[in-house]
Amino acid sequence: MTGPEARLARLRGRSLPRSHNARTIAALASNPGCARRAILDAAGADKQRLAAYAGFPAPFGQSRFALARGNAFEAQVKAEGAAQLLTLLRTHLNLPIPEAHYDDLGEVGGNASLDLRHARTRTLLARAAASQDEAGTMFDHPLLRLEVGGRHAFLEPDLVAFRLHGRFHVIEIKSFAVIDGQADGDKVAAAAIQSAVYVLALRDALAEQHIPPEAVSHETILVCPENFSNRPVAVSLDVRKQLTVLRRQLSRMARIADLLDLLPPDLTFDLDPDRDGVPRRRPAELAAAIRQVEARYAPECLSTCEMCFFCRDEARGCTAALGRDAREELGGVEHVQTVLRLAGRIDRPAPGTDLAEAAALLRQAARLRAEALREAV
Amino acid sequence: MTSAAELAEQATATILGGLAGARRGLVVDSPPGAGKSTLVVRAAARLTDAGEPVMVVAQTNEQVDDLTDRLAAERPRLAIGRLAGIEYTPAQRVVRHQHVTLSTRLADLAGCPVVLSTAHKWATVRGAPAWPWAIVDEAYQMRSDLLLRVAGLFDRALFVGDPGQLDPFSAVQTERWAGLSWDPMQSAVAVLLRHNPDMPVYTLPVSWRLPASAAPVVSEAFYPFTGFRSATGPGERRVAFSTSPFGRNALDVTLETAASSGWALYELPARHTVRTDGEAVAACAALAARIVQRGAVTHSPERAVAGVPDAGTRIAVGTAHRDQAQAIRAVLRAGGLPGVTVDTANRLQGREFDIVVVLHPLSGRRDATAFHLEAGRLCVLTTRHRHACIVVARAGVPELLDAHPSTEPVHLNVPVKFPDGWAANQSLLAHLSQYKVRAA
Amino acid sequence: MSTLTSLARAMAAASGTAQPACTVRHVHLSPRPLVFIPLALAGEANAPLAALVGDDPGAPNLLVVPEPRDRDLRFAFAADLAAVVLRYTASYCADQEPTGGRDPGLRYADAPQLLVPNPGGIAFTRLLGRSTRFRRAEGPYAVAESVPVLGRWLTFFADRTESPASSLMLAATDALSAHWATGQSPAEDRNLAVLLGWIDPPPGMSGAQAAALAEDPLRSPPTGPATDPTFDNEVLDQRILAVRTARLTGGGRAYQRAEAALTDALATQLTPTWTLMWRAAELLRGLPEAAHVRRRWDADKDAFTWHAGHIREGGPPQPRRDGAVSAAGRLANTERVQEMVAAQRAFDDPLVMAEYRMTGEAFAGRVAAAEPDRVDATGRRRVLRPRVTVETGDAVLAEPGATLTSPARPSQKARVIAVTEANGRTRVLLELQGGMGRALTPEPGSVPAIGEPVCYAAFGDGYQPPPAFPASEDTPWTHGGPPPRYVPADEDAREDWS
Amino acid sequence: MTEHVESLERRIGGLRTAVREAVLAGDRERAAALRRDLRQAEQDWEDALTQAEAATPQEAPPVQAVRSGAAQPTVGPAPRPGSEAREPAPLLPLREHVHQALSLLTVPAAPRLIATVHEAFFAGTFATARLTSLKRDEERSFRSAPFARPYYICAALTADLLAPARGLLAISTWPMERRVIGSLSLRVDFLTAAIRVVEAIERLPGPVPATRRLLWRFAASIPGAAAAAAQLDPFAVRQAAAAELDVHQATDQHVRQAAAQRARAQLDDAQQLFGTRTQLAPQIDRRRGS
Repeated sequence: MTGPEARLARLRGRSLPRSHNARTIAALASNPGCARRAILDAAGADKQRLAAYAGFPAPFGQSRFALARGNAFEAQVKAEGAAQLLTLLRTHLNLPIPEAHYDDLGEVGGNASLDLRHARTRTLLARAAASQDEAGTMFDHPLLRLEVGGRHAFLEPDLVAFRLHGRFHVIEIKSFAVIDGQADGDKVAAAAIQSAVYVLALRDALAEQHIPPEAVSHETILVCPENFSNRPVAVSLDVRKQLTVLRRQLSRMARIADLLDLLPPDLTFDLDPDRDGVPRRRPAELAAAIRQVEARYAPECLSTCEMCFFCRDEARGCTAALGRDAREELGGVEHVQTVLRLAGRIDRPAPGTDLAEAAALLRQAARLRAEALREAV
Repeated sequence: MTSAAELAEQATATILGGLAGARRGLVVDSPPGAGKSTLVVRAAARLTDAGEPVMVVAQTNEQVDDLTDRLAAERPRLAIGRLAGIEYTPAQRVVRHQHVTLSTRLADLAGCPVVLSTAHKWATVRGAPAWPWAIVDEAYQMRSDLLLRVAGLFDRALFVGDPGQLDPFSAVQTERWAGLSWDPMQSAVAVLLRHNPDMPVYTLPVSWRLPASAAPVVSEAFYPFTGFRSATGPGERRVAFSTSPFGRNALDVTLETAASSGWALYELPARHTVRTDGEAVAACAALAARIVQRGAVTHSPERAVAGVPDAGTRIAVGTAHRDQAQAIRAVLRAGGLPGVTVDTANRLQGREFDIVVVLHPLSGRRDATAFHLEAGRLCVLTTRHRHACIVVARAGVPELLDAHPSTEPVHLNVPVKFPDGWAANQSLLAHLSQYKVRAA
Repeated sequence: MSTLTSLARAMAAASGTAQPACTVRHVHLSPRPLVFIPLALAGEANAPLAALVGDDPGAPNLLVVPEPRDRDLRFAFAADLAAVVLRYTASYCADQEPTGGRDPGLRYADAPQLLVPNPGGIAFTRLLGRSTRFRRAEGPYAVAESVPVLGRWLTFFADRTESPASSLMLAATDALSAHWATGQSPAEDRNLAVLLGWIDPPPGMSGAQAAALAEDPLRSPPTGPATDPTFDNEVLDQRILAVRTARLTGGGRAYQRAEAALTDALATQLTPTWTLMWRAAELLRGLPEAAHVRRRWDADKDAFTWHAGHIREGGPPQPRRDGAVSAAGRLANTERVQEMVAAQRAFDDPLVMAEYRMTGEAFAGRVAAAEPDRVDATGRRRVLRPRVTVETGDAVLAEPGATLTSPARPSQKARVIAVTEANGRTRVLLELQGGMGRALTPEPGSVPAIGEPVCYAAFGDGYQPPPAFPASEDTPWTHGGPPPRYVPADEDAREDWS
Repeated sequence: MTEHVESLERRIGGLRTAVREAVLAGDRERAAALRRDLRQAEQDWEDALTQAEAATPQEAPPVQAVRSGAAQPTVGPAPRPGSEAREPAPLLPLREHVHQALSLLTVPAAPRLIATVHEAFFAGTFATARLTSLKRDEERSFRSAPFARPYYICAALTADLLAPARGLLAISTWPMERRVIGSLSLRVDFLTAAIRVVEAIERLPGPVPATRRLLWRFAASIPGAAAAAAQLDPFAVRQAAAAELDVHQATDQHVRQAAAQRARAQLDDAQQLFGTRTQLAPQIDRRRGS
């Protein structure tokens, strides 16, 4: 291994690489400006572990009940050859009755090896796309592959449906409820961009067999519990926007190499584990290493990135930590202290210099605020 | 290949022909400067000729007056009613026509086979017999809930509008209605088509305003599904300068670039700035002023005499925010150029100039917001010109776009809006980058 | 958010204590609010787990669903909650007072007020309302009579939160962060414990320190409806399981023991928030009430009175989604109210007005010149049109012809005649109309005197009439035509809740 | 006694907090260790209390309950109250119950369906988890003494690779055609099962709510079977199922017969019952996507 690959491996150190998955790929769109996240993900570093070891464990965990609910719901709609799902598809894609095939790609001959499953997925999907007779309708947990920054990531959509004379549809099964036709906008957004990742991967897989991208519909299908029941309902998601964004962000993965060049050659996030895997590296030292890669912290990270508390601590005293709007309204001044010095006329930048306009803005704000408070008492 | 004029004429003929057989009516998408008003006037004339009374609905008094004036000119013998609110001050171009009756009460206009007014005024009309026909202008800027208030007044309607421009806007939370086919935040056309999917939609294929240099770019960025072409061919619209510069400073290079290619990107050094970026403001004003100083003369085949932008009345500066517009206006006033129009995208909608200077909504920003990314905003700003468009921006806008997190919530059963502002910005910038001039 | 509040945030971040964002309280605060703290089971649409509810700080009612996935127990919970909520709302359906306005009638003299910790609490309330209001007391899947009524009240409260003028239901975090600026982001302000840490730190601690401590879910459990995952995984799971098993193996003492253990566990998660909620109410009460709050609360009383009557007279429950007409009407109304409230807040609160002075939509200064007795004789009849010149250091957006209003004289309109700038200061010449009495000489004090500090804004707090919409049965073809009338269907009542 | 209980309770409380601290700090090892202590403490506490309550014999000691629960959290719907759920009578071993259910269905089925069918028709629930181990026991028993038993609970085989199909149980005495699974077979078997359930219901003396719930599960996924749970008519369900069955049966039969022939020709006795496994070079561990 040489080049970026080797470099990333060195950064990751001795821990197992966490390969990209739909969620991490989707995350490319959630804060694409953040070099730290880009590098850590590209290196396949375990952000959760690093953050915790550096003393800033991520604030979010997964509740057992949520997991249970998720698994139970997927199991339910897929039970008996995905009987419930089939019913939905029949109405939703007006799937003809004979189209009731179900292929389990979750394992191959009792073997769950990824390469084996991937190979089989490709064969079955290609056959379905090529042949005119019934050659598969529902493919349960197909295993796809997508190239992300030069590395292959294995991706596992919940289900891919194929309609005769029609196209492939990515199906995403989520356990959040659709109530009176609406669902949590953020959860849907997450589902949509994940589905888009699968659409890309599926199109890649078929492209290898010279099947045009149109064979995979940009209308993906979201299956959720309806209202307060366990009854599944299907909704179409048009993921064209998400596809544009993803394509763009994936194409920018190449810049990882440039980002790497900016880092000290000996930089690593290795935890220096001893024989029993107990880390020996000094947390402060790891933290210092992480700080070498620039972050772009915004409060939005608090719900999306495992590193958020680390970065927030680093951003303390920066206007960015107060939120994007606040920073904007403070004239884009970087540091809280500077803001106050400008507002309090302690710093008086010369006209025409960078901070002059911000200074004027802040001075006026300070003046008005003081006046108003005086008036109030 | 058929000429632009023929293309346009065919389209108009089809549309006017379609009026007769229309069950509920029809929708006409019109790209910038594609003769929307002409169509409205001709349709009104055609219907009244056929003895069908028509109510014409526009969004602002300005627009209503324009249409009234043009219709009055087109049909000198037609009794035209201009319905107006109490606070309305009659426009000269309306009152000069003797056959136009002006009143605040519809009853006074009983004799008029055609009555024009703003949507808001129409919404106050009660208990009048239904009009067989309505013509709704700027229908994409009209909000669904306003249409709801006037739709009871007519049986059939011709909806005309520009789908690429700014969407209706509200300052309040509207998730509550997300996904409803009658979501009041949609445009009038959107709600109409969701309930009448079989209603025919036509497109005007030719922009009379935009030059050949702009049509393809704009069409690709903002009208990806319904393309259009320009009436004039390459090079037919020219800008010349009656004086030549002394040195070659960046301003003049920018002007030359714009004159020769129809586009220019005047790029200021990268810097995050406050919303009203002094340098950018100065640059916009300077460019506008320079155009006037250099005595820009615009030639276009369809105009006999070359348009001379006297004191810059044919020049406009467009911004995203009011305070930006105000700052630029102040500088130009101080510089003795009150003639140059300076306004925000919202206010420039539907207006036309020879040369337009645009302060890019994303210039100098750290973060893009939905407001600054909105495709409609950029579309309005970059489609007001007949000859050339000069965009002023700080370097770093592409990076800003790439760093923009796309995490807006997604609502179910809401048709995806195209073009996406993010994508549209990318594509327009890609084009502009070829005409980049760095500020000295 | 505005530059001023952001500056306040910056100051808070630097000083470590929250800064005032308002000088007066812009929400009504009931002397006896009903505090409602719901907890939901993770991963479910709307599975109540427990709630702490009550109008007496000393006597909270703890309601628990020992088996959150059990439909029957959920409805039992709803019935328990109904008992508390309906008793509370009923207590306001006694004394009446005459309504002001054009059509005088009677309304209840006061209205109930629901306090939840955060916006999540409002969302939960809305869903609980949705999942119960269509139920029926008879027929298949019958529920207690009180359950559908509860559903309609909860829906009513949740809907009112969409009106910027209403205080019938408040989320503590929203109310607090509207009045105090912390040194953190608005996103982080949504954690009540943290927010209160900033605003009201324990003695000997800075707000920042208190907030940091409050982020530890073990020290201060999440204020709901979501629970802390480690609590779910390490405590709740076993406790619920114990209850379930005890039930299968025939209940008895083991069941009681298990249920008690579960209740204790949930209490540990709820009681800290209970204290926070009453502290929040206290802090808000500490602020002087803004002038317009009472008027807005009267509107809330009208709404409450109307809804109580609607239920009493057996009106239908709120529909699942708004129809075309009601949606448009609601939007128009919300927009109107929002504008009105914004203006009222500015007129009531110099700190809010300062935000408009920042943007140039308002300016304050002193009267530099005045012609109080100026009479305009150009028209048919002579009219009193005093002119004043205001000098200000603020930015002025207003252009000649614009009409302005002053908080000091809201009934008086001021038309801008001229705006001139001289060495950094702006002089605005205004012509005044109205609010000066009938005579051709102004009543004393009705025209600002020279030297008087004045403030003029481009907006007034006047009342705009609501736009007219067609009746729902006249919905035009453009909007799908008249909707079908609502008839309660068995399906509604039957809808699973699992 | 009581102070012993109280000290235990204090210890439990302390341990719980400690565990959550460890989890929050991302220290998985410590969390695991603390959890072990916690479970022990909880059990001591339960024991202490049950001793205290030894006077009440009718009550099954909840100790088991908590321990088994702690071992693996249950996934899926909780038993409804009032459904007089009880472990199957000890006189019949589990395999007999499975045999009963499968014989009713006459097609390979997944543990959950088997359990539901059994609960509906033969009253008595069992944890589906126990069924997975059952297949292993059966295979062991067969390999040690082939055909010693009249029947074995065995696997269904995938038509293509003749490997055990994920999560399906079958009966060894069934013809191979019935035990191989092509891409249409799950649908065909689902419809067949529906018909069998209808027949079983018709054999019942009177209506049993549990069986109707089961039937609805099928009907809801068969076109034209029933509009709503309310108007559920067994006869209509049978008609609908049969109708769709006609569409698939031929195609499915074709695949199954071919596969069955291959199986009989290629596989030894044990493999015919429990399938073959595709052997592979050991893969380096890669975490799964999605």
